[in-house]
Amino acid sequence: MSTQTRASLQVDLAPHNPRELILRNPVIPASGCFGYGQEYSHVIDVQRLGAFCSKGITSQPRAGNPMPRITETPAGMLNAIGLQNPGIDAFIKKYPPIWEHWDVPAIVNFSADTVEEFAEMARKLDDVPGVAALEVNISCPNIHAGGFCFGWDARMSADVSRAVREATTLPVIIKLSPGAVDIAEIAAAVAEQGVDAISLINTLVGMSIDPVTRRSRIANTTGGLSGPAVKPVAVRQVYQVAQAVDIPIIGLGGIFGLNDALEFFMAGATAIEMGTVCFSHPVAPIQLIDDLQTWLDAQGCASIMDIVGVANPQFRAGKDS
Amino acid sequence: MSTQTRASLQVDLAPHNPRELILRNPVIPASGCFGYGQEYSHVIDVQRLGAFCSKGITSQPRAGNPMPRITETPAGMLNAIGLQNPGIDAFIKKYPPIWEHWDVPAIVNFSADTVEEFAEMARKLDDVPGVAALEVNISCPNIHAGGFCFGWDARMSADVSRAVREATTLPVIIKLSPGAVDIAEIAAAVAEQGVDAISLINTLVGMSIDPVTRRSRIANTTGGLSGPAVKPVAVRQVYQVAQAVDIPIIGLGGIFGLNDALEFFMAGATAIEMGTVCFSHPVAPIQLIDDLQTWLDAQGCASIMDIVGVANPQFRAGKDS
Amino acid sequence: MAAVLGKASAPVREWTGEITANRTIMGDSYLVTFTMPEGLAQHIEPGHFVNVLPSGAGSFDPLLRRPYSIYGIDAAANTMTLLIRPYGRGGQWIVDQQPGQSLNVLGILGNHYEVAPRSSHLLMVAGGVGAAPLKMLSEQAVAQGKSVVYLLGARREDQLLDASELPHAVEYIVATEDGSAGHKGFVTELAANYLTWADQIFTCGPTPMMAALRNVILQHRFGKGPQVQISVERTMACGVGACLGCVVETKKGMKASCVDGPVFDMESVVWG
Amino acid sequence: MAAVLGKASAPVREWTGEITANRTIMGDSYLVTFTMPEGLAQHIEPGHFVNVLPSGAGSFDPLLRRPYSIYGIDAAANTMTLLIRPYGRGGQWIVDQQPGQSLNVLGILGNHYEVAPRSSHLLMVAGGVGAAPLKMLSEQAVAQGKSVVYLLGARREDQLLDASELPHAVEYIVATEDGSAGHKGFVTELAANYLTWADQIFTCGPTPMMAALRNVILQHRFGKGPQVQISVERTMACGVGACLGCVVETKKGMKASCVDGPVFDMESVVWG
Ligand SMILES: Cc1cc2nc3c(=O)[nH]c(=O)nc-3n(C[C@H](O)[C@H](O)[C@H](O)COP(=O)(O)OP(=O)(O)OC[C@H]3O[C@@H](n4cnc5c(N)ncnc54)[C@H](O)[C@@H]3O)c2cc1C
Ligand SMILES: Cc1cc2nc3c(=O)[nH]c(=O)nc-3n(C[C@H](O)[C@H](O)[C@H](O)COP(=O)(O)OP(=O)(O)OC[C@H]3O[C@@H](n4cnc5c(N)ncnc54)[C@H](O)[C@@H]3O)c2cc1C
Ligand SMILES: Cc1cc2nc3c(=O)[nH]c(=O)nc-3n(C[C@H](O)[C@H](O)[C@H](O)COP(=O)(O)O)c2cc1C
Ligand SMILES: Cc1cc2nc3c(=O)[nH]c(=O)nc-3n(C[C@H](O)[C@H](O)[C@H](O)COP(=O)(O)O)c2cc1C
Ligand code: FES
Ligand code: FES
Repeated sequence: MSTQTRASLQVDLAPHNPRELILRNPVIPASGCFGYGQEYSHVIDVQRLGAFCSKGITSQPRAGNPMPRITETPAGMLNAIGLQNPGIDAFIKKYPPIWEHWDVPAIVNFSADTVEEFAEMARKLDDVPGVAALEVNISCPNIHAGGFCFGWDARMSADVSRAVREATTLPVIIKLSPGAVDIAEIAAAVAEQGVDAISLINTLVGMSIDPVTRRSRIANTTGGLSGPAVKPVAVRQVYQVAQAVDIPIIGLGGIFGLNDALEFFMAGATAIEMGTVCFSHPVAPIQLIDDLQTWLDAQGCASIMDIVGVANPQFRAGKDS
Repeated sequence: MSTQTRASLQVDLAPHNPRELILRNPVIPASGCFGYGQEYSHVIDVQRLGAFCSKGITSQPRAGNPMPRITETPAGMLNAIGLQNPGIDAFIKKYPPIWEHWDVPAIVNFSADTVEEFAEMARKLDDVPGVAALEVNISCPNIHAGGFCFGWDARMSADVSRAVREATTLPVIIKLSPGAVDIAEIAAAVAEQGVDAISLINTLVGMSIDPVTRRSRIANTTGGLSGPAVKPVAVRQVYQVAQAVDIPIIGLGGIFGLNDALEFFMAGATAIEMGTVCFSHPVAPIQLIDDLQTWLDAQGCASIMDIVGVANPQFRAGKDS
Repeated sequence: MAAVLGKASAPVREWTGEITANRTIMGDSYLVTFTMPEGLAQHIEPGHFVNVLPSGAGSFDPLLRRPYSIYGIDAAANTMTLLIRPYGRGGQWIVDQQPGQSLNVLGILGNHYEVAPRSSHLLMVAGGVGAAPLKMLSEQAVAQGKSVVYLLGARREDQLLDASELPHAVEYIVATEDGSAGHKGFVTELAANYLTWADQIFTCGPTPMMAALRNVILQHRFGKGPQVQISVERTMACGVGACLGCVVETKKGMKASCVDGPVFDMESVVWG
Repeated sequence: MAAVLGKASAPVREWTGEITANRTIMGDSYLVTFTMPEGLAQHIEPGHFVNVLPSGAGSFDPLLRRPYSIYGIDAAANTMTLLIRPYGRGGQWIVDQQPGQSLNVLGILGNHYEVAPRSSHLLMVAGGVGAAPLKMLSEQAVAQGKSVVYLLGARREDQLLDASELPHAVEYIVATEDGSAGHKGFVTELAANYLTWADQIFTCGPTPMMAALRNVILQHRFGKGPQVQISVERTMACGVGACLGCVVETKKGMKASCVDGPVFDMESVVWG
């Protein structure tokens, strides 16, 4: 069965927020893999994207980790960039004024060391023209909890979510860490705080040792594992979270092409992000928009929403929208 | 610098146990990937191995999960065999009597639903000729804890370890699950119970969806992720555990060849297991023994122990032996 | 008459074969020929398969070997030929390799078809690349003076096996779904005509095809009827009975299709 | 005189190039030539690099592109040549591709060497495959009537660039570690002789070689001395400044070597 009209790729990632996060398509380059949007603007037509996530920022400028920062692993890579960024104030002066004139919504990814700092950053970003939404990276250590990662604990994840929710009326996406034992529990605790959406997964903690130097291949010892290697973990976690929350999910982790993205949509994601693939195939996000359109049309779908969660019998995410 | 004599590959995996687990080399095919040792005996010279781990057994016979049980993922695979096995009693009758006549030590891998069942199985295996050691798989759900995996919780992991330790004088290896938030905490809790060694990692929980059928590619929905894809996670966890315990560690997860194995030794493993690689390259374990010998000789090492933990500044595992 | 077929018993080696020929066949498939170690040829029987690594040295992706039935061997040249339809990235990598390049092969794997000495009329029912093991079986049977009817089903004419691939003595009859050659419809519809003629039936193809064949046979069956041997297709990892990833439910419990099969007596299998 | 060199500004495209030639050079390396899209050639300057995908369609391993300097272009044929020494599995895959097969390429990337209009004496100091960008630079400089001394260091004679690869006008002097050709020792030892002669120095090679060159220059330096441009080598992921995986610490902070480099003024870099 095929239809005359083309399937709609539009998705709504903040159905309950008056400030809205409606994307014309569900394809979003992921934080840390797309710079501040400009780096790829002479390689692809950035304006065609559903949105993009900017490199994670912090309240103070950071020089990042020593080199080497990246290494390749089987079907994946490790990175320990160390959140090199100019700090929120310099960031606000430099990038959003450019984005203001862009068609594509910019989602600002940020992280902090304390709950208060998260709230303060959200407050600063609340009114900045050119910022469409916030993505809150909770895969960072809580300095009040001895370096234990916020995202591994339901209460700490909820604390950050609540603080950010109260500090801004912008659409808020909480980005979960895959290191949690029970990702559905974390997601439920986060969703209860009234945030608009959840994204997952961030990188897994990994390590690679060079037998010649007998040292880690990453100066920071451990790094974050991303790429196709982690896709099965990511699909599983999206599937589990989609049974636990009713807000939209943005799925990511190793998406390189159409079939990968379909796995995430069918598991329950309303949109997807693409990280590592940007390095191997910068054109992949644009290609995916086209491939999704063709595939949905061929399947006779009226909308991308027709396939969201179809592989997930207890699917709830986004169902109320 | 090179030496005349050849480096020793011998390792001691139970330095405090009178029943001993001294292997002539540190290469061990992993549980579930080497059947009961016989399947590969006409493909490679099984007797040359340091040891082998047999397919996980349970107290009752199990038919296993419905098909499909396996699927390929980027540089990895998912499996949900469902512990198909004849049950401990039939197992004891059938396999150990064969192994009794073998040179290579057989390590019996098993799992259970309750702490008592773990103890009972260990007791049954304690005196069986042909059984050299036990590997206790705690990556299985505790039916008294609502399906929560034993291996994700330090107290539950310690409970199983203590019960097995008390039930047998055989060398006991506890096989950790990588799903724990803090693997070092689990390892420390396990080591305190007086077990002889720790092995890690078991598989990560993953999922893969077929866009055509719109269903999981695994009948059991989720499966265990193994192979090169998981190696960075495994190396990192071995590295962390080697700082937390002083008993020997057996490292595994994605080891295909020499350089992979060296990563684990340098992170702190005294021996390694090889799982998924057996499917792609059945000769890989034998090849690794030869490659290790050549490499250690070229490096002028007296023993494999010379490189154990060299990449790990806070290395402790096996240090007291 | 669910006879128990033999278990895998041929020697298993991992070897690097050099490709000596690679040509297209059946429209979208390939005949890939490569060298094998001395001493294996005499152990190879129709129905045996090998597991081919679908990536080069230095790559871990795709990771798992792909099983392919043996299409033919040349004992003099010490080469083996596989008939490969690339469904996905592993098969595609294999058929992309050119003469002079190499393949890493694990084999000989599995059990094999068994022709009873007193059977003289053999019916082959093949679907698509299921043609492969039955081609070798037909050659052997004809050489032993048996009568062979070889039925092959495909979607279109260009996906059929060229008649020149089979021995002259074989009666080769085809069916295509679009009617572009032979019977228009399914190959199983042709089979009905030979059920009383055949002493044994050998089949290989997609599971729905074999299930359909079974229905045809059950409908027409009188008395004991011919014994039917099927070659099942399961996703495999090890190929030697070690992983239990490829099991088939039989009336005698779960069997590993790589060592207790791939050839089973049709009636020994539990049909879903 | 730490001059600020330009940032990456050439157009960046992802394209599939067809390999037109692949031959060995310098003992263990390869010159791989492949097609490029129309309209790129005129933007290519010496020092520019491209990122080549080291695996075929259908494989995710190896995953990350490998950066290679442009060795030469043929604007008429619209082809580009890279000089590749395969250190590991990615490089090996690339050099294993044969004419007719294809490469997925991302470029043109990075900034480039800059020859000041009033410089007339140019010294090139190359180590190993660092020869690549300086070969293109030498060609351009000779064409502009500049005098070029090209120093190359290698381990053994067979790892040197054949003189025929360079324009005749270039004064080509070599050093080998084992003394099998030219000066016995390091190329940096030869450089000392040309420090007063040179208006500008251009270097590319292993980091220790460039550090040694810097020591030689610092020791001999009088007055302002020649400006030195180095091409640094960092592990890269994106090649376009998006990942911050390839940074170099400079006196003006962390710079991405893929867009603020790979060519830096030697004195702008913080030496460890
Ligand atoms: C004992 C045995 C013998 C076999 N003999 C042959 C043979 O002689 N010739 C031959 O071409 N194949 C044969 N096969 C099938 C062959 O093993 C698979 O087609 C192959 O493993 C698929 O690998 P791929 O990389 O091409 O596709 P994959 O990347 O593994 O799969 C890609 C997609 O194609 C689908 N797919 C995979 N295999 C098939 C299939 N067989 N039919 C329909 N869809 C499929 C998958 O579900 C997946 O969606 C045999 C299988 C077994 C178990
Ligand atoms: C801007 C730039 C330009 C370059 N131009 C060239 C060029 O023109 N020709 C060329 O051959 N190379 C060049 N390189 C280096 C090239 O990118 C690497 O050699 C390549 O990425 C290694 O890939 P591989 O798959 O061969 O080895 P990998 O599998 O990535 O590495 C295998 C092993 O070799 C070591 N290794 C990797 N690269 C090097 C190296 N360069 N030197 C010594 N050891 C190494 C690694 O540490 C690792 O242990 C350039 C690099 C950069 C950043
Ligand atoms: C180099 C690099 C830098 C990253 N930086 C960030 C970051 O600043 N903030 C963040 O939330 N995630 C960051 N990530 C994680 C990605 O956004 C993404 O969650 C992860 O890589 C998994 O997706 P992928 O497999 O598609 O890359 C980074 C990933 C990479 C590879
Ligand atoms: C098919 C299969 C079956 C397995 N069965 C078991 C098992 O019964 N018991 C167990 O402890 N681990 C089992 N494992 C896990 C492996 O022993 C090993 O921990 C894991 O696969 C990681 O190692 P690898 O990447 O080398 O395969 C199994 C793994 C696979 C792939
Ligand atoms: S493929 Fe492993 S048991 Fe059959
Ligand atoms: S390689 Fe990504 S910033 Fe340079």
